[in-house]
Amino acid sequence: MNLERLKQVTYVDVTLWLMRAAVILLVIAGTIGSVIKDRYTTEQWVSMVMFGLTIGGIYALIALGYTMVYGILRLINFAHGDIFMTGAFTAYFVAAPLAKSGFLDEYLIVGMVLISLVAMTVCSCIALIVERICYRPFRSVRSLAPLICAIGASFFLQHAFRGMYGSSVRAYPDVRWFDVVVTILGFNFPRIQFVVVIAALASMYALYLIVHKTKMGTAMRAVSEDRDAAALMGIDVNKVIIFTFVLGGSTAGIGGVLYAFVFKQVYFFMGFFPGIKAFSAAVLGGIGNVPGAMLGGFFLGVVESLGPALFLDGLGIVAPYQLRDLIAFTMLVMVLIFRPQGILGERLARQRA
Amino acid sequence: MAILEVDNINVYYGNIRALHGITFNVEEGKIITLIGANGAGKTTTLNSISGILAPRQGTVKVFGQDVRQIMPHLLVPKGVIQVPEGRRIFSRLTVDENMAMGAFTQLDKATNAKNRDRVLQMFPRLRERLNQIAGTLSGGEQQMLAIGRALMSNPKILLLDEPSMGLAPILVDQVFESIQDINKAGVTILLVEQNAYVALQIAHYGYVLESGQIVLEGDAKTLITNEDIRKAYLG
Amino acid sequence: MSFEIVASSFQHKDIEQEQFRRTLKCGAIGGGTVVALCVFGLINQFMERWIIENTLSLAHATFIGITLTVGALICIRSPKLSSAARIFQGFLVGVVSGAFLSILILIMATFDVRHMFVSLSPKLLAFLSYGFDPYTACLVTILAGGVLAMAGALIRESPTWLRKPLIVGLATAFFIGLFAELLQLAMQYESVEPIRDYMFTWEGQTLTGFITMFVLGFAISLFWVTRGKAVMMNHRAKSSGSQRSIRYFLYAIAVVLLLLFPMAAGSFFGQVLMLVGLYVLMGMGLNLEVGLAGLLDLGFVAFFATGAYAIALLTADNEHLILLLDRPLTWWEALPLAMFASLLMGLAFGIPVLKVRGDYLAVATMGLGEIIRVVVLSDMASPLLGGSQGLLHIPRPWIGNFELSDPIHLFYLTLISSMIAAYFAWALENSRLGRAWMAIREDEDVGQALGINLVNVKLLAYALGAWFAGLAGAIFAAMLGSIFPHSFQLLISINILALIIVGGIGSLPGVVVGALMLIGTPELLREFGEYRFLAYGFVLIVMMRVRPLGLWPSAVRKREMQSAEEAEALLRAQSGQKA
Amino acid sequence: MTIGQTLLKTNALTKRFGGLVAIDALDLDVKERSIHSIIGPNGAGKTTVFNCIMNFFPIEGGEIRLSEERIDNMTPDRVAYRGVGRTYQNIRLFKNMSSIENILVGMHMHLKSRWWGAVLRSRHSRADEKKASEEASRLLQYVGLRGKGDVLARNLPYGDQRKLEIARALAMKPKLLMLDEPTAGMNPSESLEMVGFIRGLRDDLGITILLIEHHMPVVMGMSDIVTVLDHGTKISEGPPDHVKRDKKVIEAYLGQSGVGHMT
Amino acid sequence: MKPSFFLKSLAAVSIVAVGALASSAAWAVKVGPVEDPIRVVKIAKGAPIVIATYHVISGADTALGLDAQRGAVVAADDLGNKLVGHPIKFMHEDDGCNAEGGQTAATKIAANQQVVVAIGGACSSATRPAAPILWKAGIPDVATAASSPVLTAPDRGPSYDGLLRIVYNDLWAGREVANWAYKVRGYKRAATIHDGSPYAEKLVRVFQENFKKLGGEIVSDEAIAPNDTDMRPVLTKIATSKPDFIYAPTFVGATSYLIRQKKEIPGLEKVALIGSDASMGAQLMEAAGKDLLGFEISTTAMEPEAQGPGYTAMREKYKKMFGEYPIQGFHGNGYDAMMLAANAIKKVAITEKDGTTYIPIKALRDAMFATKNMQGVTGKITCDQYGDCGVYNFAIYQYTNPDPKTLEPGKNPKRIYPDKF
Repeated sequence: MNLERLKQVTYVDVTLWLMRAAVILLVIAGTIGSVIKDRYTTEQWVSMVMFGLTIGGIYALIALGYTMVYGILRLINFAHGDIFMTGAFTAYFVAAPLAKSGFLDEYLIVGMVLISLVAMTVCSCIALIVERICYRPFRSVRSLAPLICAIGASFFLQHAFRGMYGSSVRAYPDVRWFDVVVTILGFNFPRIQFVVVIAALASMYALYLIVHKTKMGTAMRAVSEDRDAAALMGIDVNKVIIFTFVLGGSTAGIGGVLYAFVFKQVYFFMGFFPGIKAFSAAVLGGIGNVPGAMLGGFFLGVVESLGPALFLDGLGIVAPYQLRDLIAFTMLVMVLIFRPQGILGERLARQRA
Repeated sequence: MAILEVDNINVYYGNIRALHGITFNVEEGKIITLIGANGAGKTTTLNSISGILAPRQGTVKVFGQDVRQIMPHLLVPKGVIQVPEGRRIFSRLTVDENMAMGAFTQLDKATNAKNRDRVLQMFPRLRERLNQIAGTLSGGEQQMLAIGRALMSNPKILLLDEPSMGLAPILVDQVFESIQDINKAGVTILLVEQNAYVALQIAHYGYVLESGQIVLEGDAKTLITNEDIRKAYLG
Repeated sequence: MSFEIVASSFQHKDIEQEQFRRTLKCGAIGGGTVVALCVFGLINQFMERWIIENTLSLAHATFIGITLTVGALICIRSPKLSSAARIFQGFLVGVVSGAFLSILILIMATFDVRHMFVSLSPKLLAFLSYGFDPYTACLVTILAGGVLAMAGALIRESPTWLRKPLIVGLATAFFIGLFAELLQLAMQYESVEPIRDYMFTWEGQTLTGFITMFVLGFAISLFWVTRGKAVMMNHRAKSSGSQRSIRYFLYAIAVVLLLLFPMAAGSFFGQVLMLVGLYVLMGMGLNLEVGLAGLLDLGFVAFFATGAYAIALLTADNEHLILLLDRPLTWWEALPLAMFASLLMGLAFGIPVLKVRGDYLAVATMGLGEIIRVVVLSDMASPLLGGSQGLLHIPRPWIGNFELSDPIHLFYLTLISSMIAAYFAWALENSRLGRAWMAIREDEDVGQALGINLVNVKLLAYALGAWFAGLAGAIFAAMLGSIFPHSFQLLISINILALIIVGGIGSLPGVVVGALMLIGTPELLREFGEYRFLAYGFVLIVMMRVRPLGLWPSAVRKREMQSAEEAEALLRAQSGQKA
Repeated sequence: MTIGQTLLKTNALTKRFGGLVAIDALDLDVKERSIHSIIGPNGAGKTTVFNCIMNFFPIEGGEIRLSEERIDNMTPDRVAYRGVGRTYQNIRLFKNMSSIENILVGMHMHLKSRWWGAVLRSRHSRADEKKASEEASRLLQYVGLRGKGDVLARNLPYGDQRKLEIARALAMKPKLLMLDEPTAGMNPSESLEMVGFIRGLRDDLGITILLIEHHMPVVMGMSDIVTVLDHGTKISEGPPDHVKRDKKVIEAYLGQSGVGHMT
Repeated sequence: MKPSFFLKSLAAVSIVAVGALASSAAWAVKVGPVEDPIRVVKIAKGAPIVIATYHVISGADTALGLDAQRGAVVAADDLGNKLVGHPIKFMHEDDGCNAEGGQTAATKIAANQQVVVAIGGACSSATRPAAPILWKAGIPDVATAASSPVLTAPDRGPSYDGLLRIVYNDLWAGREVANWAYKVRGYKRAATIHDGSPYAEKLVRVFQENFKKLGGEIVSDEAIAPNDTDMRPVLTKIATSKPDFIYAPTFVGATSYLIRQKKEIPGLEKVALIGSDASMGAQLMEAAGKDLLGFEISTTAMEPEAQGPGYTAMREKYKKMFGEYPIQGFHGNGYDAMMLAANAIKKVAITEKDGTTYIPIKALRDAMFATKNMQGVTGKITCDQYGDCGVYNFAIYQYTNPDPKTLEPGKNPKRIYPDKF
């Protein structure tokens, strides 16, 4: 019986198997190599994981926007990365005076809430405009138009903001409290990293509650599953979609502020690559799946952070950090090829008639 | 009293005419059925009533008000709800959440609780499965959920689209019994069915649709004995 | 569409209130656009560009154009009013628009907002206020807005024979002024020098030139509006055979002009057309993948890069030369090898993503394309591929003793290649393979169940598409003489995909139109470089909104859509939205 | 009519979706030149059987043989090459292609022209194309769609779409034709016509027919063998008369009311 | 007509035509009173003198090119927007920082025979194909930030005869840093980081070569992606190799991330990070914040006494004109490129009584190449025979105050090497 099965194996299968084997082998060989080289101390490994979680948390927050919009419209919101930029960039003009006047150091929480609110509002508004212009007109027509339209919106946003706020890099203010190094279990971390991870987790938990425990959230899931039936139940589909975009915009806004406080600078092109990475994270976790986006974000962050040191360095590849994007994209492609439903995938395997 | 008046509606899909001047009334408290083969225009008629399709000509009035002036999702709080063809339950939501979606426009908590009890009483099977993911229900249970979900909106008129579709005959009987019960509780029902035999058995009055036109109407009792119908639809 | 009935019946409310809201909305659109242009910094640039030298800058023209448009717009939007009322309403709209700009002027005059909005410079303020103090400036702006919008309304309300020529005349003069510099570039011949000097100075169009152009546009349009009908009737009256021969004659003239144009217009136009040609070539390739086989590909640039790098490695005389060769190949010798390399790259892309569908496919191919780019740029591959320092000294192709060195020569090479690609696409579309592609585009499972070997058919699409991209890459390398990884960004893939969609997916003339629109036009407006992508994005959005099928949809798609209107109606209906 | 030996045979065919058993150890034996029907309530796994035979997804257990050859691990196109054609419950035509193009796609595997042939317009490939389109026209005529070759499939009336789908399957020259609810949505007279047509396929062309159907009169009227499925298991099998009287069938499927109007 | 005769006559005509063309090319061009072997630009009275620029002014590298372009505009403003009696008119083109962009921009400039001189190429990859096209059309080109050695290599070929540059050659910069680090500071173990840009990579390579030659060791040779924001992993890796210092000639964005994140890496607290002038300026100060303290850059000397005294004034003018302080380090180069061209034009232009000006290009080119000791805002500019006009008075600066307002080359950042010139 096995023999008969073997007869059906094609060169495609062989290639795919070889690919998979090659990636796994490289990962294993690289890991062994790194372990043998023993270049890094435990503390360094731990801090790399922590960096990964920090950036991963931000990826996750952006990824939520992609995932929710995809879930409800079955469309990739290509402009989402730039929406993320708009909030962080605009919030700079609140953060800078706040910091300068000493308000931010004095009343950190109030200040942060204020800054986040500005970012969330701006992101939500821009998200709504994008929805209105690029998605609503094409909502029920299956075509590539919204994709192109969103790409157009992405260009437009970038360069409109460049024209508006200038092409220079704006530096986010330093906040004393964030930069304090704390020691946990003998490992040292700057406080901001915890703040980001906790804030990301908290936002995501809040989002989880909204999606799963509120009526609007349930309606969101209902619309994402069957828009027509939802409309027949008296659910205002437009409102639900707007709600989704606002939610996605808000999380992107929070992500933007956190990003800005971690990396301390914003500029008009900053949204593009985090956008692509976050999208990869969303796919990784299983697009359309809220906890998946979370998981995918953290996973991507950690792998990106550890990858060059763990896999590539061990293989003796020169300048491995230049290839960080390679790891992210390889992971994306491998997931799409071998597990298109993502890490979490569809919870309910159901055949649709 | 006619609480639903459909007056000479014409519906087009692009340039293709789907309905040719359909006119009928639905009396309060009755079960009215539209029967006809696939593609005869039954679902189109139903969609025009629930407002998700707009007729090019003609009017649909619910409680005397023109449907075209009401956004479709605002029709539900007015007491008109449609159970779509093929059940269309939200299969990834739990049974309870599905029912909550039916009550989406129903803001009053007390009414909600009452409706929920009523539905669960009518379909005790659903009570056992409240927290189950709806996609894992059997076909019959799904149909019950679809009807139960619609009832959560406290409707005055229930538009049922092919409730027998895809159900084993043995389940069809059960579902139709429930429909009769709902009607007895005071809900007007407009039933669209391909399975003319079962539909006419519970209906008060029936219309026969063919290629977008009403070709025959009459008391259900008379229709069921009509020779043409017997030959055409009952085999 | 039947929904409009529904939507309009909603507006049962007080008509006056409705009218008021409409006026406000139109005014806000106009005013908002103007303010946005100021804030984005476009006006700063437009100020520098004269439409009429030292008299009317592009910035003025933009303001005037927008105000005229909103004035006309409100007339179109309020069909129920009387003509006089509409014109008055035009005035109101202009006032509202002007008010928006006034607020901006006041803000700029009162606060220093430049640390936030860098474009709101004193120069802009000076421009906006015409040397008046801010308050007077506001008044003037509002009044001017009102008058201009009223003029717009007037134009809209005037009879067709007057309106059309007026618009055409203004547009002609405007565009001649806008492209003054380019036109001068194309007029560098002694014989046309007098015309050139009459029409233009290097600052822009002369006033006399503007007026001449306006009159010319007006006259031609007037003739067309009044007599054109008769001409058309005359034409229609002819037999279909002679009509066709006239059409073919016109086509032939167009083709000949196209062939001669770059030679006549000079090397810059040659260069632009060359780039357009390259994108057409790649578009033809991608069209096989996306248009026919429905395989969305955002990593197409990788094939292009493969062709270019293969040529560079095989022909360039430097340390990166592939070791097996004892001498560098000529471009022609290397061409088949480069195309073959791209074809292999197509297969290497195709095999892993065979089972990936739809949007996911776009993302997967984008990922693969990025992987290629990262690798090419990396230190890891730099001993072979030159890393960021690129590969230099790529020879140009020779035909006998003639070196194809000028962009114009290469343009003809590109043109021929594109024509071959177009022929391929056309021939394949109506073949067994083309049908199989269309079938899997429509329904992969069913196609497979009918005996179509998905693997072979899809791989063929990738391979053939990549083949043409490789050809484009080879020409590209020859054109530049040196290649750098920065030329192979994701943006290229996006551009190609966008151009075939904007042109009309699956349509061969659409590829050309799309490339002219998205590659050619931005090149012509190169000096607005900073804002090129702003405009590009804007155009993409507008194009998709106005013509979602593209500028020149394929016959099949048009057929589809006409008959699919009902499907669309149904879908839209089912999604439960009315407005 | 002569019913021959086994053409298609499934042995303990099992298919699961997640935890759900869609088909449970099903043995099916379709004889050559027979009309074999599968009936059963919705969700009984009828269409799944078709999808398994076509190998749209891998099966979890058992085997499928066509003329003794294992086909359960072949890709659908190879199954098609072995001579299995099918139609779909919810018509799946290539809606944006014309009728004739639909049929030509059906002929795909019998055409020999290659892409370079098409590009070079070789004599061979042109001749091949010409022959194919002639044959396609003949097929259209056979199913009663004469003159509708250039109509887009989506613009055909419902009944014609069904016919076109069958024509497309016939273009594959199948040994086994699997029809999924061919009379769905038809009125009785159309159904009757379809019965005659299907019989003709078997009698004139010698094609074996495997059929899923809900219309009892159709099923009982023309089937040689009827298999009744419920929850993925076979609860009864045999000639129509036998099945009709089977208690298990009545209980699980037909119900009391059903029996009444079955005949 | 016999074909042979036809062919013969055709051949004859072609020979005559080609001969005429060839001889016309060899002969000098004479326009008005001026004669020049290449071409002469004639500017009518009141007509503008057209200066073309091409830089990257779109996409991710916008700041780099826009900065240089704005520098040139400021210079024109300083000239009163007038040159030899004619208003200056700019023709700004975008090269997208890639080869095909450079080529297209250059072709467009070349097509306009009114263009006297081109300023630009902020990216070597764009300048490389652009310069020959410009020179073929008789337009000299002054590059502003394209520092790749190949552009001014002795074997660059005649097609680059018209190319000069107001920016140092990477070869010098890399060599000087290596020398200083090894000999002055006594560093033996170096780590390098580049960002995949041609500029940074070349600098790093040259540095490595020289450092090794001197006897130093490259303990870590790393690269990052230009869009990277998270430098901690790469810094962690560098930390494991225990370098004496890190050489990172990256651009503002990446450098500020490196500066900020370096202090979080155990083992690197004390290790010096040395950048290049790609990360000079207020932009970096704003981006890096207080962590900037102690950050050193290797660059050409920037104090007023070392370079032009006009720098500070120029910077203020920049801010006034564009609403922001210089966004990159190459505005001075743009400024000086414009000034160099302007000076040469002043030298060679011949204005007739009727107000018509003639500019002979060969003479212009030679005048530009002959520039000596011109006082620019980047220093005293002297060109060599291969067009290298960049000033490179090697110096090391250290930032002493993170407030962008305190930027004052010499004080902040403070020059720490050499003590005096």
